[in-house]
Amino acid sequence: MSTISGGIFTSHVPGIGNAIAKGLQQDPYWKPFFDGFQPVHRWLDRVKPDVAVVFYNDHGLNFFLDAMPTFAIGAAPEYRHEDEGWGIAFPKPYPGIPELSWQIIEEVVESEFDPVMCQKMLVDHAVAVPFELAWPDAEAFPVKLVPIAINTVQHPLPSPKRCRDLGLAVGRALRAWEGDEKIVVMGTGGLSHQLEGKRAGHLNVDYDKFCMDNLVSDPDALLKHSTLEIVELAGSQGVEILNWIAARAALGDDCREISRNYHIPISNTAAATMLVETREAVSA
Amino acid sequence: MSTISGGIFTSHVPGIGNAIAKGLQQDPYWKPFFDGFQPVHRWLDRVKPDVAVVFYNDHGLNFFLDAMPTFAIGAAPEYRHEDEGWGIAFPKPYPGIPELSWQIIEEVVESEFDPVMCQKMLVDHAVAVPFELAWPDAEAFPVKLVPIAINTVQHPLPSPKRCRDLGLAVGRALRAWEGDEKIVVMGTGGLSHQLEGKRAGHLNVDYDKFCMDNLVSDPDALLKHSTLEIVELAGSQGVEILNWIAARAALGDDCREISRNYHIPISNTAAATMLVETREAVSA
Amino acid sequence: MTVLGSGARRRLIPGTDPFDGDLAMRGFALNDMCYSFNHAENREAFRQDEEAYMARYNLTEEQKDAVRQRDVLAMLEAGGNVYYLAKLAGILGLNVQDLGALQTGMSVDEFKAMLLSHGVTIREGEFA
Amino acid sequence: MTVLGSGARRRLIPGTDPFDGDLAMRGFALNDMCYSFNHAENREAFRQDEEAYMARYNLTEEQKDAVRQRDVLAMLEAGGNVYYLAKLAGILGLNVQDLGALQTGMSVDEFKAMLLSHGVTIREGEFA
Ligand SMILES: [Fe+3]
Ligand SMILES: [Fe+3]
Repeated sequence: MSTISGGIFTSHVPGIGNAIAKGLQQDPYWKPFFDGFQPVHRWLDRVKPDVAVVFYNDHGLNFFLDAMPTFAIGAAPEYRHEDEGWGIAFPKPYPGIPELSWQIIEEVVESEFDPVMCQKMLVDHAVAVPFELAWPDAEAFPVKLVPIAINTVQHPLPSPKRCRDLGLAVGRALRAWEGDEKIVVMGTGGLSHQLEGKRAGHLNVDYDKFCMDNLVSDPDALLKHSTLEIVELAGSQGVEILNWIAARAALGDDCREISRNYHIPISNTAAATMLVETREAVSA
Repeated sequence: MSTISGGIFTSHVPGIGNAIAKGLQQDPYWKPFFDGFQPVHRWLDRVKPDVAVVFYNDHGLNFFLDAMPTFAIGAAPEYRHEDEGWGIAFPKPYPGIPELSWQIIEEVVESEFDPVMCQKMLVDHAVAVPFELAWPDAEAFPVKLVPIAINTVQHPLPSPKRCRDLGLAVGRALRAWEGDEKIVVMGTGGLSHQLEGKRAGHLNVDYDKFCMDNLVSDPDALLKHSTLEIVELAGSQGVEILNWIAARAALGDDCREISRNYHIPISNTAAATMLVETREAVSA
Repeated sequence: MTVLGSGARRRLIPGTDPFDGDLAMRGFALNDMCYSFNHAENREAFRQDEEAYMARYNLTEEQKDAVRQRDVLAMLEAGGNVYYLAKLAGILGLNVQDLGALQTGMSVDEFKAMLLSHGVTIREGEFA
Repeated sequence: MTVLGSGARRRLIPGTDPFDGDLAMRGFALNDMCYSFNHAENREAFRQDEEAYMARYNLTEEQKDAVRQRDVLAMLEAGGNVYYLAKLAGILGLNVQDLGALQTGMSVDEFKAMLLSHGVTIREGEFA
């Protein structure tokens, strides 16, 4: 029987990847963010998950506007990061677990979702940066990846409820999985930030606190705003909270917050990292 | 106010395209199929629709298994057919109507569908052959196209109910469209056929009759079989009836059958063409 | 006969293997090669040197053998999807009746006769 | 301010134009060009001859002018999507603070100070 052990929620902005590439983790500007991963590192050392199911958004590495998916699920034997335009390509491959990917695809289609099924797929900084943050010293990543991309690029985006429901369906598939893997779910992106337009630099500490305060105890509170209301509150990239909403739903009801780190400014972003553990993990 | 004038349902197998390319329409083998379009030609001459919304399946021209959509909606200013491996490329372009495509996309996402949005897209024989059949003598096609591709290539396929519901949502979008276009809906593919495996050549006249007899008067009867039951009944390509189910739902309740043509064998296929008119069209 | 998907979703269909995740995983290289045949220059390159072309797409030995033998059932067994294999069939000069005969063990004439045995024409409605 | 979608879905958000179908239609060529910058050799080709590269991707005159002027707001107005424009910004040597300053009319130092004005660190739970 598989176990969903917990969830890691974290910002993923390219600036963090740049800081990693340059080794700036101890730099006073970056340290307050990187230090947020100390509890994550201890938890991963203790739990040693085998699989990471990652809800993220592609920013224009694997998908373009010729064919922009609402939801895309990777089912490849291996994934790679590549140069996204600023010359950084993280070299370590991300091993896949296509059998589990297909189980997820079967479950979500059965549940009336319409995913794109991807047997070959590049993953961008929204997967690569969280992996570098979570396993900074790994020779090779110790988890197998199921990447699940949510459209946050081109409106109409899926609603928060739709993302929650996708997460619930993925959670059902994970619980039905007959392997004995320990699974960590990740939701990447956010929190409030906006890169473009006259409101560039928009941040919203109150909304971010609202999200962090409710994520574990009352995640449906995050559904009370529509996608466009979230754009207004959190900024046009802050809408990446959709990835957090989906990941949180996959975790199931019974979990507790282990740690929270929130720091402004990191790049133009309110950067946050949260670690959540399920009761399953504790009793396993 | 736009009008949904009617629906054209037709087989689309490449063999028909080959017969068109070779000018075999009057050949005794092909004539019984091509003659089925006489009522369609008269109806198109009379109604002169401005837009064709086409539910079809891509057979490996625009989409591959690296990223196989469940539902994909074209939103391009123009579409093209290209060589699919047997050297035939129909030259006339298919003009798009991206504003209507986006209206459809907005409506279906609002209705909890998860389409792929395609601003650049090739359409394969499943659009090209029906267009050649419907407008054989046109210098340029007189309708603007919204192509909607349904996955019939890689299981899990969407359920018949899901395809029906997609068609209903598309129908809502068409009725809400503020332009004064007359719209024809097309569903292509089928009827029973199977190209591969030990059961290659499978045909099922009884199931095809069941579909044709219920398509107009009781389309929900077609939902009583699951997708895999349809594969068993109609063959692994006969499952293209999913395109007919979606197209029929977009038409709305109030319509009548104008003509029906069914002929075996055309290639390995039970070939069928049906023309359906809405009451809207009659009163318009 | 086939087993589709997992658990409650398994369903047996005589003589039919729905192309699902299991087959998709097995067949990716073969299907990837066949998808390339949309382009005439790739079809020509395959014709010039089948072995080199198959190697370029990393076909498995099972897949290569199936192609070498023109064994359509073996291509399917190796994960080939009929929509992509159809592009290869064109290169090999096989039409859908030839394919049907090859897969069912009939002669082409027998296969055509089998199709004709269902022969029927139904015409209803507003014909001139 | 923006009007998103049609009918009941319209919503105004100050200083923010959600990238929707209207903008996507307008901006395709510009975004297509920027997407190509994932590849270093394309970035180099753009650097060598911006005009030729923009012509190759059929940019509109409005889009070309916005690029020539390094006018980010005009690129957005011409349908540019920030995720693709970010790849162009890299070539132009602009980081996200530079971009923020350009778009808001602040100096870079003012923009950074604005970010810092929200400065806060919250840390809860199992830290050592
Ligand atoms: Fe992001
Ligand atoms: Fe077909």
